[in-house]
Amino acid sequence: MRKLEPRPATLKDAAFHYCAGCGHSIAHRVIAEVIHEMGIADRTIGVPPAGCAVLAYNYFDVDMTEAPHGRGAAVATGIKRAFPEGVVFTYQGDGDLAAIGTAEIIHAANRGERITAIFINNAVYGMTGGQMAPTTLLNMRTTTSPAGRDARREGYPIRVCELLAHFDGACYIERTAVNSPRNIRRTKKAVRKAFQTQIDDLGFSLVEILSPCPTNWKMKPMDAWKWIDEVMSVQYPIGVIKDTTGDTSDNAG
Amino acid sequence: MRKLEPRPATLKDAAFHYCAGCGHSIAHRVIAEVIHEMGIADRTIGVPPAGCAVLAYNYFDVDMTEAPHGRGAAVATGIKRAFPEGVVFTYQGDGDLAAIGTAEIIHAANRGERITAIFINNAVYGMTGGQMAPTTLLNMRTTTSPAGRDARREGYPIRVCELLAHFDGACYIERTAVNSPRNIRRTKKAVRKAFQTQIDDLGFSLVEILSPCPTNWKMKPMDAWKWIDEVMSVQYPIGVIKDTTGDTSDNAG
Amino acid sequence: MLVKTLFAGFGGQGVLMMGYCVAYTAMLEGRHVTFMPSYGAEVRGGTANCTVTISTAEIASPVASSPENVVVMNQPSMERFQHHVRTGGALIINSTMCEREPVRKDISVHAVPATRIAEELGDIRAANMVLAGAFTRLTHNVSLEMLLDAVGDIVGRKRAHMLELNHRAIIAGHEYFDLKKPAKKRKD
Amino acid sequence: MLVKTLFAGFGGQGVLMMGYCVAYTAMLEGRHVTFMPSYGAEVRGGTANCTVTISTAEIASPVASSPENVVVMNQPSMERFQHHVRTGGALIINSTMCEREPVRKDISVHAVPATRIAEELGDIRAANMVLAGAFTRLTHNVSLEMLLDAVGDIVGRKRAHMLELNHRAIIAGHEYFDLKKPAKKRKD
Amino acid sequence: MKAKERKRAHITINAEECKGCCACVEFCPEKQIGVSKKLNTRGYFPAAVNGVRQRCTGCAVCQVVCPEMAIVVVRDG
Amino acid sequence: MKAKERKRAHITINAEECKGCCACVEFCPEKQIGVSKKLNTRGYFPAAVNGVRQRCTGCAVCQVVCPEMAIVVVRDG
Amino acid sequence: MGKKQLLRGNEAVGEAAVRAGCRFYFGYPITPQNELPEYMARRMPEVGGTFIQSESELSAINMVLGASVTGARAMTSSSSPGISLKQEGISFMAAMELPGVVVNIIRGGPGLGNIAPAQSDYFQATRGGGHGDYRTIVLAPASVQELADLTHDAFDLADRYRTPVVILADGMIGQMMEPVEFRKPVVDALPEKSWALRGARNRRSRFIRSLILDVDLEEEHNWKLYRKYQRIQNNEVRWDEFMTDDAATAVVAYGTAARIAKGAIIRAREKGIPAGLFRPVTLWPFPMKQLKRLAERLKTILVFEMSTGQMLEDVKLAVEGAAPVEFHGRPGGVIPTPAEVLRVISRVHGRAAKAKQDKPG
Amino acid sequence: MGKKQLLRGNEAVGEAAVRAGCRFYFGYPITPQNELPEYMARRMPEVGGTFIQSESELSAINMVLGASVTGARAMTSSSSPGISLKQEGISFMAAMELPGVVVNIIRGGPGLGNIAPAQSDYFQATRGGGHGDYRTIVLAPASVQELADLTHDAFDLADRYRTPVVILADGMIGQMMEPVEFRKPVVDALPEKSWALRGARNRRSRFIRSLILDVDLEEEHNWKLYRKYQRIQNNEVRWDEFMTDDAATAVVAYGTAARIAKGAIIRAREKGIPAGLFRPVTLWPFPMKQLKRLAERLKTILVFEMSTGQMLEDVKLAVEGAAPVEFHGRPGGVIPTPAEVLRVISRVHGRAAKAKQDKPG
Ligand SMILES: Cc1ncc(C[n+]2csc(CCOP(=O)(O)OP(=O)(O)O)c2C)c(N)n1
Ligand SMILES: Cc1ncc(C[n+]2csc(CCOP(=O)(O)OP(=O)(O)O)c2C)c(N)n1
Ligand code: SF4
Ligand code: SF4
Ligand code: SF4
Ligand code: SF4
Ligand code: SF4
Ligand code: SF4
Ligand SMILES: [Mg+2]
Ligand SMILES: [Mg+2]
Repeated sequence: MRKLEPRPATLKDAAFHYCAGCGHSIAHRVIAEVIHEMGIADRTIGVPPAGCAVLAYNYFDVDMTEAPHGRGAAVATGIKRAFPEGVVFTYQGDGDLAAIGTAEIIHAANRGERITAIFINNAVYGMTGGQMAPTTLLNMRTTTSPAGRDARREGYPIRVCELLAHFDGACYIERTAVNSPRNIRRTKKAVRKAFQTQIDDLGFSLVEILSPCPTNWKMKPMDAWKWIDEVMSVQYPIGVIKDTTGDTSDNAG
Repeated sequence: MRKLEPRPATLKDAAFHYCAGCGHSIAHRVIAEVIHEMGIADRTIGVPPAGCAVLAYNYFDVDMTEAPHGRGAAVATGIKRAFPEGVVFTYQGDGDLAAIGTAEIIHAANRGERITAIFINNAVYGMTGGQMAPTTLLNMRTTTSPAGRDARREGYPIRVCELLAHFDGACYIERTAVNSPRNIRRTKKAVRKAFQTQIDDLGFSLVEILSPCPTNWKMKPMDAWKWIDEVMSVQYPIGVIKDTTGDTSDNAG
Repeated sequence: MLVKTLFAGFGGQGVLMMGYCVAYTAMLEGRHVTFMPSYGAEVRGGTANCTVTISTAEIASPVASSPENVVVMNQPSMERFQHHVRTGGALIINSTMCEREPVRKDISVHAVPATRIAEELGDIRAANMVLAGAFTRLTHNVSLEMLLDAVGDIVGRKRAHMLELNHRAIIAGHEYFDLKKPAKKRKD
Repeated sequence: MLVKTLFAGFGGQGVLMMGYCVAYTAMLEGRHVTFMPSYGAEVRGGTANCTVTISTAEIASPVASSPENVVVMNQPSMERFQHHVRTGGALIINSTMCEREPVRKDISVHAVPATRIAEELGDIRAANMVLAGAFTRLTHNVSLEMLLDAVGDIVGRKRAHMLELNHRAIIAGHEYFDLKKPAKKRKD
Repeated sequence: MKAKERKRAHITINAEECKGCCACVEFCPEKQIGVSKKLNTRGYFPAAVNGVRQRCTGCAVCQVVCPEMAIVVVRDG
Repeated sequence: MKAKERKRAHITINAEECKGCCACVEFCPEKQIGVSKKLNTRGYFPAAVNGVRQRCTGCAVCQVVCPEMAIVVVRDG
Repeated sequence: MGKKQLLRGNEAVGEAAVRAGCRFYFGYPITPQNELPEYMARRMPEVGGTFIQSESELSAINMVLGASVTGARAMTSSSSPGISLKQEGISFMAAMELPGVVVNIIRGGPGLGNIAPAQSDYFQATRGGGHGDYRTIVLAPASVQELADLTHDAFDLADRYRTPVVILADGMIGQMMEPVEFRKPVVDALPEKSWALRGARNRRSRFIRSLILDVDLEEEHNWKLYRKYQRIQNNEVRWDEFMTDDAATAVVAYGTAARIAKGAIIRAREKGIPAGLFRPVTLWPFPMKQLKRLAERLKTILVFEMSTGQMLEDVKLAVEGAAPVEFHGRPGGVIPTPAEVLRVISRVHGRAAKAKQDKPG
Repeated sequence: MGKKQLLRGNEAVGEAAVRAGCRFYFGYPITPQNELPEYMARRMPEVGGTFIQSESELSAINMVLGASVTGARAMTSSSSPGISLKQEGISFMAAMELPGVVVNIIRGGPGLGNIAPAQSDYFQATRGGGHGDYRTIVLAPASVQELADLTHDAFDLADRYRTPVVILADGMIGQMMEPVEFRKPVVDALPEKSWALRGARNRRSRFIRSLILDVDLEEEHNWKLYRKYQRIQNNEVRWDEFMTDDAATAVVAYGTAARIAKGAIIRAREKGIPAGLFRPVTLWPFPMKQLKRLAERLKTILVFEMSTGQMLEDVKLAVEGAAPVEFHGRPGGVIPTPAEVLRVISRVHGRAAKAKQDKPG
């Protein structure tokens, strides 16, 4: 008889405060598994965002520090430059990274900072109650786009991976999702590769994770998970967007 | 006998304070000529930057308002939304637009704000005395990259036009220069088309102008002008980068 | 006279709407009233609560550490908030969703099978209105008639079906205690 | 004793270096000294100036609205700054670059063809050092010997050629007034 | 492989940690999991193993998708 | 066209506004412009028309490139 | 006179702004003020106005600046950390003499803090958290009704004095619902703004700027602003007193703290303690003279804030030693109770009475 | 003891920081402090440190925050508008109890203002321009030598109290060159920081945060910070007095204004006016008791600032009416002259003397 322990050692023994079916929970576990399996828990520093994952330090059993909303990439830059042996990752929502933190993530990517950004794209501001995010799809209703996002008024959904791929300092960029066993496994591989990119001193890495927010999408969890396949990943195609690591063996996901 | 008046009516009768051979002077004149020729002086509002052109309101004979460093695109957004009949342009340096103002210009472009950004790329912070800009070329020495810009430490020169072309709200984007009669004429056409794009309510437009800064490049003016052809425009190729106006007749420059 | 009531339950049970209707009623009655929702990270947990304060004079604080009345729509809220009720105060319970009994003995406890009643009326989402009706009956804090009026304003008289359902739920809640013998330690 | 001197000229004429050398000399002499460059948007205009204050006591302010001495390297600076010289003060002029005469009559004016002398020494960029030499001779504000020492520190003794040029320029400036009859209203 | 997967296993679901998202229900290839009719104390209808006899292969898909780590797979073999 | 360009014109340079950048010198197709040996009051060596007799075509290139708008082209024809 | 509506504070701000002629709202989400941008997102399209959820608070304040330049009435809102990000923009607007309304629904700080009500941004609001010699008018409502009223006034004051106006409330007032009546008439036509930029049509072009390189002119501009601020201090001070006529002890408190204190004072009176309330409504200009005048009649002053003591300094500056000043503070998002404040009043009053006994005459 | 060097203020900061063990500088250009980042760009690579010209001031302060989290000594610098942009980050660092040094070389404001020296960011620095109940230590040098010394001390203070320290100077001190001697020993080993994050090796993981959702815990954190600030007020006040022993009139001034005032006071003494100088070196904690003590011996106090009057409030709070307080201000970048200040001293002193005459005994 062999129990498969679902909780990696790098996760504290605390129940997640996230909503039912929320992708943050799965993303947390996947990252924790990678940290555990890579044996880097004792040199990892995480930078959680302002966002639903603001309390991520209650879950990850590694050193963590807060950053002001959107400034994760700058904080991580400071950490990494002062502690180059460390493995430094930011964990950022779409509001955090693609709205208020636009300049920070772009310039960190352009400098090729040896950090890894885990970018949770749930197409809304989760924590503050479902406002429009830069990644909100066209016609999607949110509390601040009550008539549905209108390109003319509110602009277009931003493809962060493709945008950051533009920068020479960005080395490894992949988009995944956490809405199916296959995508979850793919996410894990991507996170591992992103960390490895950093450890190998190659440049900036980012994994965008399409992540369900059933609460603010006003869907049942499984409808939200399906919506990622059916709608969201059309705007945000899953796959490796950029890889200049030289190692492309894992890219099939 | 016919005098060709060099000073368009939309320029005040004041000598420029710019250094000898500086591109700002030419850019100013070209923009003023376009405003004059299009007959829009009475509904144009300009937003000069913090930068060498901070005093641009001393030259342009149209309504102008200051913006905090880097926030031109946000200020212009406020103006244009409140005064949609207006023709609103920002005039921004590379520090202003591509460093501190990164988020503002990106989101204005993404929203497709009906404004025109005139982006003066001189690869340095002119006003503050020649520090590195996001557009500084690799190996170029500046006061804050005294050993020459090193990609590992300071990141890569950012191609603003190509970056902004990524956004669906950006409608017309062209890169020109003001270092030769031909390029100056091309710049004029580009500025006119950018304004027209705005007037036709098509979306965001931007003209990047490669502009000599002999003082901080530590070159004689004509060497600086040549350097644009020989070095700078290799990194920043001149041409139409994006045009979804439907009107491509002028694109040859 | 100043009376505070805390309404609590899972998110989605219409707790805030219940409190809002009561507060709105008090406004129609010309009284001073405040409605204070709990807000914050708790929302993630799926519970919600709000405090309604009704008074004949200006209200100093819209929050309550020990309200006169507590209305709870489920077991976890009952467990937590029974301890907040002021001694001698009233605890109104949606008994369909509460298995255990409250432990407090120094307050009056009123159990209403609100969810079941609502189900019988055709929509379990009306359980909150059943409790609101019971609340008027038990506390006399606001009048039944005005509550019916208030809900008319709030739901909108055009949505006749919804309105009718809500009205019936309120009346059912109100009348529940007429059909039933008084609760232990019941007081008006 | 507190003496302020303003040095002015086009950017590129080495005005700031001239002031810096004088200030450095004063430091070596163990005096209180401040060196205040003009900074700001003016730089675009291509002119530069700085103020050196040398004193036996603490210096209250490093700026000067009416300095004792003004050293100007060109015509526009002369036009502008002659008016700043304190009555009875000294105006030292690079006469090669100044066509007109100053209008002030209540100050002593000393003309040195600094650019021409520097040219004769082989490098017009040494004009500033000629003036620095003249400055020591005319004001006795700092000593010639210490100035030579200071320039040694600043230019670096390894750059022998540069240093020698500068030394020769300083001495030429210093000696210029020995060869020449005293300026009108000259005072030590 | 197929044979191996078919070998006996079972799962336990922590009904108090479960939030009833139904991911396990949705993705279990053997349709082993359903939803309980009883609310848990946090107000969710938790997942529950279907019926009495399990045909669980121990594939752990349920565990992979469970956001709450509420499922433990026990491979009996 | 060529013939037309050849027609007589001349330019005037405002020596006080000129900053001596030499753009006109560089780009005048007829090499009509040189640099003065006399500093102007702002400290620049201004541009000056070469020699006595001008062979200016009035093409206005100098005017287009002059950052200071210090050149006025006068077409004599 | 409208009819009463039961409105959340944040929504009351929005509706009052619309009624005051505000047609441009730019903001970024942050708890506990989200209902305001959300209200504006629904409401602005109805009245032909513009709502933009900007990419950051920084952008928002600069969009306000831009809209204001054209003469429009514009506003932004946020809560503490987001307001810190607006300080540069506010300083620019003050310098450029641009009207505009900035709402701060304060939460617990410093840093991320929490989302509970607090009053710890008093210094930032009243001293100018931005750089340079400037002040902003700061209005501090104590109820949703007053929040609505002051929002309307904020636009008028901003236009009258060409200066940004800050509404300083807290999470409680923002989140709470109370009956509100919109008493002020709807503004149809905005005041004429001869300085606004809408294109140089039939007039010479002009510009608006804060850069004044000439130090003498910049000094002049600073003193010009200073004189304006003095005018505001002379004309726009607002405050409220409750039972101060015969009070021996006065609580000085604003906003939420003031309404809690009022509850405590009523109970204190019932217990025979002659307590009263002095409530500044404008935090800047602070009612200096008014408080001084009152202090001269008092035995003690109790400053009560939901912070570790910020308005305290203004009270001391006002009172100038005329009465002893005591302090009770509850920072961090705690909502104190009237009962607690009553205890403090009793203690402070008791001490003052005893002191008097000890030194008779 | 090093030998004297003729250094520009901005460069002296840089070298002093390096000697104090600072190996991380993050900043963004702005006049009049550009020579500091430029110095660091050259110097940091020489000592194995890091210089980053960040994309903005906001990023810079957050990079400092990040480096500080690891236990490193880090600094940033800017001038007025750029400092406004750092307020959110400073509030976070205060809340997270992270050391760090922020240099503000003030220029004329508000808004873009100009690049001339000013003292108009006093409020922002001493009251916390950011949100929440926090303070930063504020050091105000009056010479390049003192600027170097205080820079060194700033790092020690920041580490000792785990709090950001602000160096508040102005364009004159930043731009001016004076002889400097680096007197403090070079720091080779940084103080042990048991709280720093460098990976959970042989210990449990931990985190640093400012979010404290529980209001009671957040209140506790606020009072904890408050007690720390009181400790700083008790232990770290610095000030300087000149000729105050027998003074009837004291000028209270800091930084550049103080050195100008000193010149004026020397001349006043020559004219027989018994004037002295009280110069706060720490603006926060302000030398309250020390000034009060002095005030009790004085006829008048003249507050002299290169602003429209900000420290003035602290002086009034300190003096508590013990002596009349007069003010002379020169905002906007004007550098006043000793002669001008002398005139004001004479006038103020004359008035006080006359007042005494009028009311003899
Ligand atoms: C400066 C600042 N502005 C705003 C906020 C409020 N805020 C907290 S999280 C958040 C956005 C959350 O959205 P996202 O980043 O997409 O994360 P999610 O919750 O969706 O995972 C906002 C606006 C803040 N804390 N600080
Ligand atoms: C918030 C803020 N930070 C910094 C500055 C200082 N500053 C003024 S202009 C400028 C950059 C100038 O460079 P660029 O934008 O490239 O314009 P250029 O002068 O080269 O035309 C900077 C950093 C400022 N005014 N405000
Ligand atoms: S609000 Fe959305 S993102 Fe936040 S915890 Fe709930 S489901 Fe997840
Ligand atoms: S510094 Fe450069 S950009 Fe600025 S005016 Fe001079 S040449 Fe032009
Ligand atoms: S292990 Fe596989 S078969 Fe067994 S319950 Fe889980 S998903 Fe179903
Ligand atoms: S996946 Fe986990 S949380 Fe979701 S229903 Fe299954 S056991 Fe419950
Ligand atoms: S008009 Fe043409 S030919 Fe004549 S001077 Fe100018 S460039 Fe030369
Ligand atoms: S182009 Fe204009 S500024 Fe340049 S040298 Fe010729 S005339 Fe002078
Ligand atoms: Mg999100
Ligand atoms: Mg530039």
